[in-house]
Amino acid sequence: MKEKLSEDIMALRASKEFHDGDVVNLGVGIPNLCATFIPEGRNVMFESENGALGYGGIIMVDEFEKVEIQYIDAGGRYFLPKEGMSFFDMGDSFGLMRGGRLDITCLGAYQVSETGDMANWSIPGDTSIGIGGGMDLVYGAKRVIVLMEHVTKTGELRVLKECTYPLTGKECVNLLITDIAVIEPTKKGLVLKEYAPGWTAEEIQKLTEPKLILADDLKEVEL
Amino acid sequence: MKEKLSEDIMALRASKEFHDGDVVNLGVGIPNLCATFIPEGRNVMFESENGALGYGGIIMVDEFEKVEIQYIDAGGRYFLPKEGMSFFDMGDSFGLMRGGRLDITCLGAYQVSETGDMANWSIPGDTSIGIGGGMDLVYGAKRVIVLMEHVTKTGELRVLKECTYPLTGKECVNLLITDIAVIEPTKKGLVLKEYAPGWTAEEIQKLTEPKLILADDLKEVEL
Amino acid sequence: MNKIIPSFEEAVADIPDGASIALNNWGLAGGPQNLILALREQGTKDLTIITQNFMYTPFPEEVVVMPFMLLPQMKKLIAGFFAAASRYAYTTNLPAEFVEMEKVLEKEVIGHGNFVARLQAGARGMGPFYSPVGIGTVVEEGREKRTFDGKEYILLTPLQPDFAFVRADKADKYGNLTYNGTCRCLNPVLAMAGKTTIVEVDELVEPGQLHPDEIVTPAAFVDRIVVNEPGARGSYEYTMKKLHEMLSIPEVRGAVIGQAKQMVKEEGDN
Amino acid sequence: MNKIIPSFEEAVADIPDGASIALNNWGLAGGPQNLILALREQGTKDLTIITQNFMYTPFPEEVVVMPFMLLPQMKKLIAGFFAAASRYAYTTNLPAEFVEMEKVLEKEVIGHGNFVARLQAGARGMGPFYSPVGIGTVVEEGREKRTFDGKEYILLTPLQPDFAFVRADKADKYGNLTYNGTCRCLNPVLAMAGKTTIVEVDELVEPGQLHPDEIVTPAAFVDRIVVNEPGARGSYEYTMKKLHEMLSIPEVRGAVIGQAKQMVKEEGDN
Repeated sequence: MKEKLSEDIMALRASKEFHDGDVVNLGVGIPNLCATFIPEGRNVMFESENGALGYGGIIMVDEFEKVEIQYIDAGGRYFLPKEGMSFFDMGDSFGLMRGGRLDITCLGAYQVSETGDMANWSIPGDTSIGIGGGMDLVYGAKRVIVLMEHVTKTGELRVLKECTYPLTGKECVNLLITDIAVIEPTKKGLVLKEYAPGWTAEEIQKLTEPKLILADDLKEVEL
Repeated sequence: MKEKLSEDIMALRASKEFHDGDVVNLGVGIPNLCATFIPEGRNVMFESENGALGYGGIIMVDEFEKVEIQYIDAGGRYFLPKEGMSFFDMGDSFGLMRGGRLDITCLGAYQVSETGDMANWSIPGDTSIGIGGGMDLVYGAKRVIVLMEHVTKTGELRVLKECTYPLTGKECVNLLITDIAVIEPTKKGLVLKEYAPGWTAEEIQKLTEPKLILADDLKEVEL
Repeated sequence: MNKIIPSFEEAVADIPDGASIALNNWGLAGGPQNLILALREQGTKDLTIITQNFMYTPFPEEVVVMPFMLLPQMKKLIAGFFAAASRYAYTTNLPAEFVEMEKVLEKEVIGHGNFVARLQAGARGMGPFYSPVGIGTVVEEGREKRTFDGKEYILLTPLQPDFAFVRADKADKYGNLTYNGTCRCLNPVLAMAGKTTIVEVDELVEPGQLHPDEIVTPAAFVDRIVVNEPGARGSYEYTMKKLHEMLSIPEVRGAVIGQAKQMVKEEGDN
Repeated sequence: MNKIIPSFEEAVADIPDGASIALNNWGLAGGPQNLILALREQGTKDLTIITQNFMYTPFPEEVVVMPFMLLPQMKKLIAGFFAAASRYAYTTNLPAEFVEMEKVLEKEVIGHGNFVARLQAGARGMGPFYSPVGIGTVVEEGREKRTFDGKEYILLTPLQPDFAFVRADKADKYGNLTYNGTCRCLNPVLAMAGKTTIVEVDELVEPGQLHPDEIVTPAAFVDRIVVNEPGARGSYEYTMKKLHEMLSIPEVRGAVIGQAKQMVKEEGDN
C-alpha cells in the first residue's frame, strides 16, 4: 500500500540527523515535532530565536496548567524549564546563528529549488512581510533541513527548477525531507537518497520538476 | 604668593563639574583623584573601560588587605564593591561610551590645541602603540575634561596652536583644567575662564601658544 | 540619584509627535504594556514604531496590550516581521479601520537578524555595516551591495530610537535591570539603543539586592523607571492570570498553546 | 554531552602552527593562565595573538602568566593597546631577546573600542563595518574613509579567531559560563567570537546550578572546558594568594596598588 509519510514519521526521520550536543533550531509546524523523537542518550540543545537554549519539552494542550508566560519559544509555544537551559537577548541569539554556533535548523518551506534555494515566508497575494528569522537561520546554520509535503494540497509541485515565491535563501538547503522522499541538494543537482515505503523513483520524479539523480545507495526511508 | 594648583586642587575643581547621577570615567593620574572629591549628596557612578560601573572607593596602599583581584579598574587600581555596582563585558563598556551614555570623561593629556584637539597616548620616540580606550572616550563622552600641567617639567608649552604629538581626538575637549588656569575651547578659540590664585591673564598667556580669549566673567578658580 | 517616576503618564509626557519608539514584542510577557497604554492615552501622533514583531493579536486588550494598538498614531513601522491584520479579519475584535490604516503605513521590514543588528549598531554608536543575510532575496533591493573576499554583503544603517520602552523583571532605583526567561528578548538591546530609555518593571529592589554579576542592563543605560502595581493590569502576575483564565476554557486552549503562529500563516513557516 | 577535557595539554593539542588565538588580558585575574602555559609547553609557532592589552608584566611568572610570554612563538599581534617591553628594560626579569623580538613583530593596534568591535562583528557573523572612532588620528591611515550623513567613518573588518581562550568563574559540563567582577571583561566576547572556544574555569557546577537568567555565556558558544585545580597555579585563589604575598612586602606595595600604569608611561595617560 502506497502511503505518504505522516508528519510524525517525517519528524522522526529528521531527528536521526541530530547528534549528541547539537544545537538545533526547530521551526513551527512539522519541524517542531522533531523534539519528541530525540534518540536515547543524545542530548540535543534546542535554540529559540527569541533567546533561549537547552529548554525542556513543549507543553501540550492537556498540561496547560504548567504554562509560565516567560517560557515561550519563537513560534509561540510554551516550554518547560530544564537543567542547563539559558536565556540571552535577541542580539546574541542571532549572533549565535550567523556566527556559526547553530548546528542544525529544521524549517518548513513552500518551495525548494534544484540548487537548494528555498522559499518559506511569503506567498503571492500576501500583504504581510513575514520575514522573521528564516533568512538568518538558513544563512547561519551549519545544516539546513527542510521538512515539507512534496506537493501542495491541490497537487502543485513544490520541488522546482526555480522557486517562484520570494526566496528565504539561495543554495542553502542541505537536506529535504518530504512525505515521499529524502533528497539532498548537491552541486550536480538533487540526489534522491530515500523513498517512502511503496514509492518508486519514477513516481517521485513525476511529482518533482527538476531531474532527480538517484543515489548509489538509494533505499527506503530508514527510521 | 603665586603658586601652581596642586593635583588635589585640580581634581577638586574638576569634580565640581559632576552632577548627581552622572556616569563618569576617570583616567589614570590626576583624573583618578577626582573620585575623592565628590560633593555631598551627589551620587556619581564611575565607569571603567574593562567593564565596571558604580563601584566604590579606590583601595589605598595602607588598606592593601582589602584587595580582591576581580575588582580592578582600567588603570590597574583595586576598588571596593559598592551597592548598585554592575559588571559587563568590554563590548558593552565601549558601547556605553560611543552610544552616548557616558556623561563625562576626565583624562590626562600631553597637549591640547586651540581647536580642542588633544594628544595623550604617544610621545616622539615611543615604540609603544598605547592607544587603549582614549579615542573611544573622547569620541563618546558628552563632556571631555582634560587635566594636565600647563607646561612640561622642562618648561615646554602644552597648550598649542596645533598638537605636535599623535592625536587622540580632534575638536573633542570641552574643558581644560591646568595647574594655573581653567580654559574652555570654543569655536572662537580658547576662552580663559578661571585663573589660579595670584596669576594674571598675561602670565597665563605667556605659557600658552594660541591667543586666549578672556571670559566676561573671568575669575579666580572657584572650589 | 533616583530614576523612579510615579506614573506612566509622566514617564511618557515629553514624547513629541513624530518620535521614534522602540519596544519588545514576542510572547505575552516582556512587553511594556502600561507604557503603550499611556502613549495611546496621550495620543502622540506620527510615531515611528520599531519592534521585532508587528502583528495584530487575537487576545483581547484586557489580556495583553501590544504595539499593534498604536497603529492609528503611527506614520512608519520598522520591524523584523510584519503580519498583516487582514489575516485576522475573521476574528471578531479587529477594528475594520485598522486593516485600512495598515495598508497605507510606511513599512521597513528586513528580517529579525538584520533588524536587531541595526539596533545593536545604534546602541554601540557605530556607523553603517555590511550584513551577509538577505543576499539573493528581496531584502537586498534598494540597498548597496558589496563584495569582500568573494562574499556578498548588503549595507545596513544603525537605528538609535528617540525612546526605548523596556520591560524588565527587577530594577533598583539607579536603573540596574534583570529580566526573566524569554521576556528578556529584545529588551536589553533596546535599553542600550534608546536615546532615552524608559523602563516598566515588575519589582523594585534596593541597590545591592541584585548581584553585580547578574545585572543584565547596567544603570547607565536607563533614564526613567515606572514600577507596575503588583497584580495590576500589565504586570507579569496579571498577564499570567489572564492567560490561565483563557486556558481554562477548553475551546480556546488549543489556539493559545502552540498555535499562535498557525493562525497567521496558511502553510509552511519560518 | 560533556565538554570537559581532563588536561590543558589535551585541550590545546590540536592547535596548529599559524593559528590565531584570542585571549583576555586586563588585570591579574580573568586571563587563561594555564591554557597559555600549555601553549608555551607545546611550542606552537607563528601564532597570531589577539588580545586587548599586550604588555610585559613586572610580576614574576609564578604570580601571573600573561600573553606576553608567548612572544617567541608569535608572528603577529592584533591588540587595542601595546606597551613596548623596552620600557621595562630596567626591570630585572625581562629577557633581553624579548625586546628584540617585539621590534620585528607584526602589529595591528587600533584602540580598545575598535578592537572589541571587530571581535563582536566576527562573533555575530557580520561583515565589515564603519566606525566613527579614530577619525583624524593614525588609526585612519591605510583604511577606507567614508562619509554618511556628513559624518566621517573608517571601515574595519571583523575578527573571528581560530581559537578563543576564555577564562570563566563557573561552568557546567554543557558549557554555560558565569564570570566574576572585572574578570568578565573581554571573555564573553571571545567566547562568542572563537571558531573553537576553550574555557579555563575555576569551578565546575552541575547543570541547573547556574540560574538560567544569570548565565552570561550560553553553552552553544563553548567547545571545551578544563577545570583548574582548586588553589593550584593559575586559579583565582592562587593568584589572589600570590598577590597578597607581594602586597605584604611594603617596598612593592605601592608599585602593585594603583601604579601599574604609571610604570608604563612617563607622563599623562589615557
